[in-house]
Amino acid sequence: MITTMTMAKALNEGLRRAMELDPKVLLMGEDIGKLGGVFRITDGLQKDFGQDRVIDTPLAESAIVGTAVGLAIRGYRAVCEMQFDGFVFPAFDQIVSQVAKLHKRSDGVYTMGLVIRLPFQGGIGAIEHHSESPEAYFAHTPGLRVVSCSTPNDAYWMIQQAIRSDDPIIFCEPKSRYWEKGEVDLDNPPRGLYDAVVRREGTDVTVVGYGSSVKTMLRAAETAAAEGTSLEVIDLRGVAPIDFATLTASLNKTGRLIAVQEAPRTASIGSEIVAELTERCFYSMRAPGVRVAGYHVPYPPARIEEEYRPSVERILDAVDRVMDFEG
Amino acid sequence: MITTMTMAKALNEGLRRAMELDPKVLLMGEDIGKLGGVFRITDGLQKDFGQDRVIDTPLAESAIVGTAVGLAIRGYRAVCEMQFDGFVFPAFDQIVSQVAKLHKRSDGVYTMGLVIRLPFQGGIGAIEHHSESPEAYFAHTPGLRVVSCSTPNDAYWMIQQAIRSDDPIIFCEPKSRYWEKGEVDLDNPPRGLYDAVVRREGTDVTVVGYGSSVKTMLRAAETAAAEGTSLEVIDLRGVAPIDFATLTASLNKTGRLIAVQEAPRTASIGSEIVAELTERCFYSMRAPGVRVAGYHVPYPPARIEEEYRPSVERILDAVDRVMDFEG
Amino acid sequence: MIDEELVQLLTPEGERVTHPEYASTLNGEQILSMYRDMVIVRRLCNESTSLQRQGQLALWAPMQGQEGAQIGAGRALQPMDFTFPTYREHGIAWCRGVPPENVLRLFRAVSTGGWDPQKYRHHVPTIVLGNQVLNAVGYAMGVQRDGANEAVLTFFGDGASSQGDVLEAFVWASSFNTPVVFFCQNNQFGISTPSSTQSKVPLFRRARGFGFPGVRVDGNDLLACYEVTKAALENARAGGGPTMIEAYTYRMGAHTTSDDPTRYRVDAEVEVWKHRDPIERIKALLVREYQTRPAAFEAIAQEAEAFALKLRDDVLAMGRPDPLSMFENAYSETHPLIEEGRREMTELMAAGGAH
Amino acid sequence: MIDEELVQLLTPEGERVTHPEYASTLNGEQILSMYRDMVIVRRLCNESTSLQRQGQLALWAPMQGQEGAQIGAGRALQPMDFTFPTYREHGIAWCRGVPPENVLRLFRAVSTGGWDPQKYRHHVPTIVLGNQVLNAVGYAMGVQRDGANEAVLTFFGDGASSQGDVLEAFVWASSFNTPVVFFCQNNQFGISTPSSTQSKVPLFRRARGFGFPGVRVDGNDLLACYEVTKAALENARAGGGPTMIEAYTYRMGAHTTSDDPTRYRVDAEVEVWKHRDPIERIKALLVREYQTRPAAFEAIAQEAEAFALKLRDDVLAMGRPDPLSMFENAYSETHPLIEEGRREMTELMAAGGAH
Ligand SMILES: Cc1ncc(C[n+]2csc(CCOP(=O)(O)OP(=O)(O)O)c2C)c(N)n1
Ligand SMILES: Cc1ncc(C[n+]2csc(CCOP(=O)(O)OP(=O)(O)O)c2C)c(N)n1
Ligand SMILES: [Mg+2]
Ligand SMILES: [Mg+2]
Repeated sequence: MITTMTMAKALNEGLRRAMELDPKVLLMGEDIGKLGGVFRITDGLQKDFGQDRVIDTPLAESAIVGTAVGLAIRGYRAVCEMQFDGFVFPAFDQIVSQVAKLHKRSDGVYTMGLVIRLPFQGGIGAIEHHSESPEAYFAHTPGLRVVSCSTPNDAYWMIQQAIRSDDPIIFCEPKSRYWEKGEVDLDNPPRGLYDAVVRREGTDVTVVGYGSSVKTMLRAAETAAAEGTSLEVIDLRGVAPIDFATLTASLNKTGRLIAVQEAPRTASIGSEIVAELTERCFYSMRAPGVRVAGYHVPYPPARIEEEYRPSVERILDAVDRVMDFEG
Repeated sequence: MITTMTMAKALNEGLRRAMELDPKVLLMGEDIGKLGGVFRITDGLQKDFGQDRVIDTPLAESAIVGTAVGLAIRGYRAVCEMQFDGFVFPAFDQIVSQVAKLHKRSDGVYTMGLVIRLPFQGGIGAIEHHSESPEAYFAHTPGLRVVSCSTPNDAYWMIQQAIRSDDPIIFCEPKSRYWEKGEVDLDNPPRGLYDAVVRREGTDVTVVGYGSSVKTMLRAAETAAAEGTSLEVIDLRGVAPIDFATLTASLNKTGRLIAVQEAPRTASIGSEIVAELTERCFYSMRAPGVRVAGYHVPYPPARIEEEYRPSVERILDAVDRVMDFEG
Repeated sequence: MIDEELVQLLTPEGERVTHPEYASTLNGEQILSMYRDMVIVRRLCNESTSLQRQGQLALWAPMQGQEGAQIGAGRALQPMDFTFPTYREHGIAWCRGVPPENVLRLFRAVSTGGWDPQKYRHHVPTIVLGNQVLNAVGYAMGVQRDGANEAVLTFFGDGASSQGDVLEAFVWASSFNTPVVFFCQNNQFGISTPSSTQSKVPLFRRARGFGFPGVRVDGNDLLACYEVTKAALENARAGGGPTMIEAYTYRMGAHTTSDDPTRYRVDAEVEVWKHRDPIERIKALLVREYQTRPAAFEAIAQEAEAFALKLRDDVLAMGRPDPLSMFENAYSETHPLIEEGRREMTELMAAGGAH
Repeated sequence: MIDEELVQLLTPEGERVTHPEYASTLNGEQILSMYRDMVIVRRLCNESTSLQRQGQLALWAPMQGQEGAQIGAGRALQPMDFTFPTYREHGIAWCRGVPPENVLRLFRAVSTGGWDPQKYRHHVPTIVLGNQVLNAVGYAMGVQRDGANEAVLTFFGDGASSQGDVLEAFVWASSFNTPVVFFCQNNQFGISTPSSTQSKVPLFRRARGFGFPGVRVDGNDLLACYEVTKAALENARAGGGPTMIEAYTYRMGAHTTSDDPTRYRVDAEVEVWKHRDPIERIKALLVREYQTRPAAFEAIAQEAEAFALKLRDDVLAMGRPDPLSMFENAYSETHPLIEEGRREMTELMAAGGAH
């Protein structure tokens, strides 16, 4: 069955389905029960699955993740909601020191099949600490996996795939897209959890990003097309590991690369994409890979956040640079 | 005056000098007073400067950094010792949310002139959590700066420069080099805190790294020289920001780049160096930049750590790859 | 609300009660002036809520119901003391002299701070729950080292009381005997989370286990909040170390303008607390004991209206910041990525709409 | 050591004392068997220290002096209970049936774990102070959800008691009434940091402020440690929620083999505590009350020697791990960087010494 819904609703339905299929799946977080979460992603789930499976926790992120680890040891699959990206940092120690390492430290006896849901990126006019893009911290950490959805259909399926995975997954949800609608195919999962997907085919420049950037890249591609440049837009989906096969195929065709992200540029996903693809496609490249990223400043007040986030303008500016490149 | 001492002693002397020059400088950390720190970096300082300036703290890293922030607001300059790299993570939230942002949030009223000393990298045969390389997390975070020393002379001067800086600095000390001796010029600071330095000149390949890797790179350069390949070895010193001018000059000469680090490769300092230099030196490059890094696994048990850390062998293997590159 | 452990100097009806340890030291003039503060900060909250509804603010965190706690605590401060607020201490900001429109800069999303924290001796708002409590203890360690006769007052909520940072701050304050007062406004809720999720026993009891006193005060009783805070600050300045104050109160409004409290609490409860309104309580006292005339109240109400009008004007006058300002004060010293970003943005703005 | 708050069932001289709440339930045979455990784990510690001195271990964290606390607590467990240790709970590992040589794998730096934690129902050692305490509470939440008649026992030190994770664990255990027992061995030191830096008041008092009972027990009194732990575990299994136990003891040796305790404590103090040796105390009781013969002690001593010899052999037999093993179990599912790393290392090994 194909039906239309928002990404928020798709996540809600995906969580519901996962809970129906596996009684070991639990949800944990601040205000996720009665309130249904500040974004209502868990709306109605406590009513239907009870307080023991949809757990309104005390306000302490280290404890949310730290107890999820214990629950994983006991055979449960906890899906932890961080209320906002900026509030994952109190849990950073548990994530890096325990979540990422316990499968190894137990010689494979424990599986850390837990998911940390992270409403991330900006664009909703929020006050500070509510618009961060911390994915690079997690991608850099061996033992973790990171994914991001950009459509309701992916949201519905990827959250279920993430919950089924025996590895710990940081699940990044582009909060500015929560209320956008799209078709969801309730019967057929689209593809593997880490597979990148070409959202628009093109021949001149490979433009790759994830989460909220996907829509911005598609808009840029439209304008660029009107101006005579053909962009191939790739939605990364798997942020760690990255599906380099799909990217390589595209870059070998276009010879030009732009990596887009809201996170700051230094030591980021964009750095990784450019560095790795340059190694893989050196002789195909007609210009160096270029990154369009958040500036190297604390996330600014929301009134000027659109100047901070990669915009259509900034992507097109990068397109000009790679198209006109002379060295 | 030029004198010979270990890096540990040089740091100790640098701290002592900083405390003598500025009564607002305080040291804080676990076991740094009576014990002088587990690496004895602060040996004797509590005796000479008292318990109010060399503070033995309760065992809580978030509190060490969180109170250092308050001390900075009050006009003090706290130098916080994290006992080992793996124990900085409980403080991660305070570092990312407060240390990195308060200068901005106070519209420049506060200066966050604090230093977080981090004995980092492996190679001392320690048990787990004692050999981590977390520098990329901090380099990725706007508002922070990251440096690393590789010689006693740099240790002596850089710690003083870092303490004098009005910006917060993550000061990474390669613990495996603490006991190696070198000359320290007590009168003349060598150069700017973030300036990269060419440790060995060469013509074929630029090899860049920091901390403990510098010595490994120099060893590799010797072997390579014997085999007829000339490596230019650059000690980064400034990990964030990176001195790209020095790197660019070298790469434009050699045309080949190897970035070396113990940290895992994904979204790392090495990724940043390769991505940025490829953009800056595209047409000079005869081969894609290559990274020699820790593998994407939790730091292994120490008995096999030398297979994890970038070795002379692995650097030379990378040299072969960039020298023989055919695309 | 009969609770032996609760310090109260005034009943909800505005009648005085005695307490073995605390006596009210305020005269009628002072009480009237604090009444005025309460009315004005409530008006500030109402106006800000409308401003948000009209799209002029990105968000607002109202504090109606907590005026007794905040004006009580805020007026107990000495000028040289330093305060560390959350995002909801508008009453404290008022007492510290922060220009009220500056308080709204964060919520208008034109700033991530809002005022000069050194000038007003009032730290910028901290949103990450609990962070500021450790910062406050550190500041107090500085006060100690300076040998200054100052105290530090830091705020957090019942929800934040579960955060490791707050609890570590208790350890440190006790260990170093710092001149800090922990002021916890237990307004009964995190967002939707009731305070019973954070603790099965009254929060103030925690302090004792860390080695310093905890006091529970009726947070809707201005007089009690004032005296309890004043005593704790004096004790801190005198070298007596930390105190934790739990001000037992109620958030009459929503958590923020994004919140829908009907999802997690019943009207009847809100009604009960309306009868404990901290402002009405003081008004009753002023009428009964100091024969304050309607005209005096009327004058304050008019002042509050004028205040609100000016606030509105000031807020509407706050323009969009220059996007280039994001590069200012990211660092104290020069940084190549800041220079580069500034250059890039300037060029983009100059090229503006090339596509 | 006369302390009303301290539960003691045996004096340092091995004489029984009564306590209003706890009575010893152990018979002579059981006590002798626990004496044997204590002797063996002490021997394990001595042997491990020599192994380290001889370069066979990278590090060792000795626990001499804490045998009473650990064997007391460890023997109070039921088989299905689950334990969460730090890096120093060698006595608990012994009681859980972990093969002793496995305990040394971490310290020989051939593993970052050491044993199958599900098989022995004993978590792998946690080095990051306090992390495991939250993990234990989560496990206990799972026990609750399973409706299982099991309890969780988690360990931490006086130093770790200051970490946010431990304190958040108190909040959660109370909030969810989880079947967890917090066993804090106050051995008087972090590394060099005296426990007075972590708290000015006895640590066990913290629990009360979080809403559950705290008990201080003489950690060098095997009988008391056993009874107090047993009662707390039973209470937890019966749905009574968490208890914190502070076992007041003393680390007779160094923090680890890297440590030099002469820098921060005086010999006299160590001497005092030698007279409170938990093993001697039980020996005195056995002799006095159960007429245990020298031959029995001699047999145990010999067993411990044989044990140490075997331990040494087992440790020396532990080869260097295959470097390729670092790629195993980094992830549960396939990962391209793992495949790549394995391939690269295999090639490097094959090329071995090309330069
Ligand atoms: C570390 C962290 N986690 C989550 C949040 C999101 N959040 C903002 S306010 C709030 C509730 C706080 O409750 P309380 O401490 O009682 O203060 P109150 O809002 O009632 O004044 C939450 C969960 C946050 N700001 N910081
Ligand atoms: C988060 C963290 N910070 C610092 C350390 C370094 N460290 C290891 S053991 C120790 C002392 C711990 O003392 P305590 O908790 O009393 O346990 P004990 O060693 O006495 O058994 C320290 C500081 C660590 N392991 N983890
Ligand atoms: Mg509250
Ligand atoms: Mg201890």
